[in-house]
Amino acid sequence: MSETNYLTTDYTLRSWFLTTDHKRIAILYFASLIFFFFIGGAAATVIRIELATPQGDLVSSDTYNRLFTMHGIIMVWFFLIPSIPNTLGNFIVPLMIGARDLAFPRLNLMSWYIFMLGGCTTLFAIFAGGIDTGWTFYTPFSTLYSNSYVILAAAGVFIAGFSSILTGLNFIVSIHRLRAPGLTWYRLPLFLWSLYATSVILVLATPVLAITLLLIATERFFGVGIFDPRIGGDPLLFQHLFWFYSHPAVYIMILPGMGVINELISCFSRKEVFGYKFVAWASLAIAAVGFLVWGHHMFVSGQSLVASLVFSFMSFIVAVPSAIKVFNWTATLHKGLLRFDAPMLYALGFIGLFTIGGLTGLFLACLAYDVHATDTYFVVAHFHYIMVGGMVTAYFGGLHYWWPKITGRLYSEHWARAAAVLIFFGFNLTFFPQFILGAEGMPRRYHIYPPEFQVWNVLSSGGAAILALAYLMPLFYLGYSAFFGPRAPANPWDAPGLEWQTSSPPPEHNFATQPVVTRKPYQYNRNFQAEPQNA
Amino acid sequence: MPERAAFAPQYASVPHRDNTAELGMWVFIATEVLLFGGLILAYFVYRHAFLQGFAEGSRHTDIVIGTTNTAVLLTSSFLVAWAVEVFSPDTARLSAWLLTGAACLGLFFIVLKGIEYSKEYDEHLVPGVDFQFAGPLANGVQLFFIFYFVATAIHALHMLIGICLLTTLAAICRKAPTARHHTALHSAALYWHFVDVVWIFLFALIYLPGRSSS
Amino acid sequence: MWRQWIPFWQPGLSPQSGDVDLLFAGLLIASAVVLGLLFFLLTLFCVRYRSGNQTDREHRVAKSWHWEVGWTAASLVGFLGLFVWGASVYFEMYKTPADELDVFVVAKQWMWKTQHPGGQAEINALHVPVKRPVRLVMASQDVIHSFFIPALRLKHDVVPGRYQDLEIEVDRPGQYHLFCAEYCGTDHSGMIGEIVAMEPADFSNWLAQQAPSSPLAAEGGALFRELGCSGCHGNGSKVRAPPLEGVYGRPVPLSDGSTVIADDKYIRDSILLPRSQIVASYEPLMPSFEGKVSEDQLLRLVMYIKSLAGRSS
Amino acid sequence: MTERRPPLPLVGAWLGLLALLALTVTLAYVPLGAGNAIVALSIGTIKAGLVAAIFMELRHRSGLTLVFAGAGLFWLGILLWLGLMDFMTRT
Repeated sequence: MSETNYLTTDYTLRSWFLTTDHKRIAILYFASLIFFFFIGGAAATVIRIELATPQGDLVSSDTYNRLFTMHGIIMVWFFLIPSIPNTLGNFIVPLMIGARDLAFPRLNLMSWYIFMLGGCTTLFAIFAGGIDTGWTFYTPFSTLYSNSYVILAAAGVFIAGFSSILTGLNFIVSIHRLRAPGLTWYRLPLFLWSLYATSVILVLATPVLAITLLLIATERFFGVGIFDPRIGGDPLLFQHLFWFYSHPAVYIMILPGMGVINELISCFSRKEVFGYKFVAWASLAIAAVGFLVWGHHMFVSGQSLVASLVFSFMSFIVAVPSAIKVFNWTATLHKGLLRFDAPMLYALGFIGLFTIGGLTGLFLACLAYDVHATDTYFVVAHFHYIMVGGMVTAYFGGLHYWWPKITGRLYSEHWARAAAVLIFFGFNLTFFPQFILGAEGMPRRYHIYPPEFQVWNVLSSGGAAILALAYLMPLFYLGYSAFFGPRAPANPWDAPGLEWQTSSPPPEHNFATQPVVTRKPYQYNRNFQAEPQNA
Repeated sequence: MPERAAFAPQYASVPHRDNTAELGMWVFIATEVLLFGGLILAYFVYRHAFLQGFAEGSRHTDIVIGTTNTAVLLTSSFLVAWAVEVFSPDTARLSAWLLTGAACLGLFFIVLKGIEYSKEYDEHLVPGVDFQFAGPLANGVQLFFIFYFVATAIHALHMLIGICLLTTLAAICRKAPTARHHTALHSAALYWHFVDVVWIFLFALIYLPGRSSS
Repeated sequence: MWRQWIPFWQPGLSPQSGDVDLLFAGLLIASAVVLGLLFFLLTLFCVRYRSGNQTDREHRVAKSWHWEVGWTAASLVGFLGLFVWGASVYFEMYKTPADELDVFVVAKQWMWKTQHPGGQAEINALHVPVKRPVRLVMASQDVIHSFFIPALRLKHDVVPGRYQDLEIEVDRPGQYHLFCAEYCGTDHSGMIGEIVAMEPADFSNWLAQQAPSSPLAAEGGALFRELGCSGCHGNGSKVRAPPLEGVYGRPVPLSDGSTVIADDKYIRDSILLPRSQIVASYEPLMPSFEGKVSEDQLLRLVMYIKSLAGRSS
Repeated sequence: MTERRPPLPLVGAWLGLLALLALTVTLAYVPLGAGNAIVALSIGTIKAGLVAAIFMELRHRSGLTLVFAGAGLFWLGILLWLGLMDFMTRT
């Protein structure tokens, strides 16, 4: 290679662990997240094996409770929330806005260290004996009754929260201040709009989680009961505070996925995203209205009727912008020149799975049906359709799409397509039966269950086995390609975005000369060839 | 590597860097607002449920110390604002003195807070450590004091961080201030003022209720 | 009838659960229509516009106000319709019917304890007569539990520190699952029981056959004397305390000028937090019984005071 | 010659803040019923506004900074509004 790129500037460990290059930090995050993903996945595997039979014959109830708690905490805070923003986002945002780095590179590195500190604290809590409160930390169980490492696990999540905040802050400021000349707001790729919306939530919701966890830890440590019913405290206050963060956190997890899908759909249809402004503003609408719906987790908790009505109403409203996005993606395909490379397969899978997840969300927003469905497997199936079917699928799609840019190598298209198809089938087999289980009334977090639910559980466990294998496949073919794959050209997909106009992998400061943007994103000419944003 | 540029490569100019930093600081402050926001919600929820208890709890706080501390903090904020306003290489000594003064006032605040804590400890008003309060309002008073200690402790932690920042900046001003320290000073000042604003509200929520009745 | 066409689907067994099932079917149909349309379009576009296929790709459209406004409005109207439907059924479910049978439910890690007014106690089971509304008064001894009967499409959390009412009515005799739906610790999945619905005659027989324990109100009366309540609230005591005869269900004037209805919650609160709501023209003298009485004892006291409702003071 | 004295607005704001502090403490002892809480919080808001506008120099800032400063408050409003709604409307 004649020129050096960000991977070849320096090979020392120091150059990686003290780097302020957003691309290298993205790689650090990527490696950490794979680690956490497989830990959380391992817990899920044991859970699914256990649930293949109605009796509790593999692990004890205490172990089972620790397993699903660990699965939830690791997957939510140490995989899903940082997944797309901190890996793909970190790598792509400065390239997409034509900047040499994020606004605060050292803060970016610090955020990774904070994240790792939080992750290690949580892992320590898990391996020291575990935590059995569920990822929701509901009081008074977590504060007065649980005999597990609640404070330590909460501390881990608390610490990781600061990493979220710093990432969000960095993205917001970078997108405001570091855009290349000519890159107006309506010329931003939609991935950036969705990451901007995500960052708003990260910055404004995470601190509420921080203070809530702090109150939990204080209550547990000092025995003062701010949520303790015995001195007049209200456990529902905890739930309000918790869901003020945790419902918007769902949008933290899905919005970046939606952002990726825009890039994929447009590139592989060789067409502009239909209704650009609607899709862009829909992201911000989801971020804003997403803050007004948290009480739909509490319809049967004893909150007031008025509150339930308002929250149910808002929950229906927040579904509108999501619907807008799905319709616009579908319309984008119209009269395109569709190529079904692996990223596109993931994108199409995302649309289907996300729509099922979104529609079943309406069931749960619907007051009378939620009374039956809440806290059953219906909820489990619903949010896995959004989180795994939506977010993880989009993450894999984005990863395949930008892989040549990140590593400078091409992966095996055959293996990638096979994995995409297998993931799609494994996923549906795992989680669709859970809708039926939930509708029939099987509560969630059950270690032992009545035998009539077994058929669907066996199907689900079988699907989980396929899904687990399918998730392992990319580890091998992507891992192989990173070292031995053929060299990638700068723009293997012939896409118009700024990130494709620099070499693969990009040089240390991204662009040899400052790009000047002259047109809207996603432009293709009559012959379906990309028209670069900066030409 | 060539010698360090005056600003990092992602910026176009010094002012570009400076106002980017200021924007970042404002985002951070928005985050902090919500951090205290969770506590404020808890406060209003319990005050709504235990109106009398909260008034009673408030009467057990020391309004003299509370008011003095508010005045101290407002004054230190004024000194910091003054230091930012006059900052330039040839008035560095004045800035250094003003920042030192502000940091000292901050320390004074912490000391008074400590005295107040120890008084409350003597009166058995520290939930979780030593809380004894007889009578019908005990629950409300206990919830009030939980809020009081959590909120003021988090605020005091912010104060300590702020004092460290101001002291460091004062030392820099004394030695070799350059134009780029103006950004750092400006950001630190924003943070200090924000801590001041938080206290203004905590003061109104903690010390003032229930004073007009017994 | 339509419910039988859905495989694996057990129809709901209460007057309201039919409405919930209908709502569920409505949601399913609406979702199926949307999904069907979406999958049809996706498949159509994927086949017709695949890169190998020669087809008309001229006049590509990048945006259209008509379509955007169209599908935004359509989703909004559809969603609002579902909201109104769901909310109206919800109101129906939580309406309080007259003439109810009271049953007390105490949840604790990890069992359901139910208690009939006659004193018959059950663990992890609840016998009820069919076609008769039963009001459950639920309390939790420790953490949050959730009382869930899938066959009735009904659940409600039981939060420690307060009473929670829940009305149930079963249409057909049989045995149905009772689950705890809110995660409550180690044996959460073992906190399950049975709802046994019986014909009214069978139910009376069953009640009669149970171990003859004294009625709750009577036990409450004994507690009332044991705990010393009667020392002040009893007739002819020297301390001036509000008489409790005829209080239940009536409005009580409070010292701050407001009035409350003396229901279960009020009585419970008055025992645990006596000075939070002082009856007008009385001194706040009563000590708190917080931590001195269990939920089981509390509900007996409440029953006792309730049994005084008929008497005049 | 560089200006060393504090600019007039700063001094004015400082004195104003101290005066408001005295006012709010005095008014806290005047029985106004529920009005006491409203007075205390209103004066607190005015004081916070003074600090933000003058010490934090928001009065010289562009719309974007104002939006950022206001965003935190706006979302705090959401938290308080919807959070309190439940507790205020319980029966």
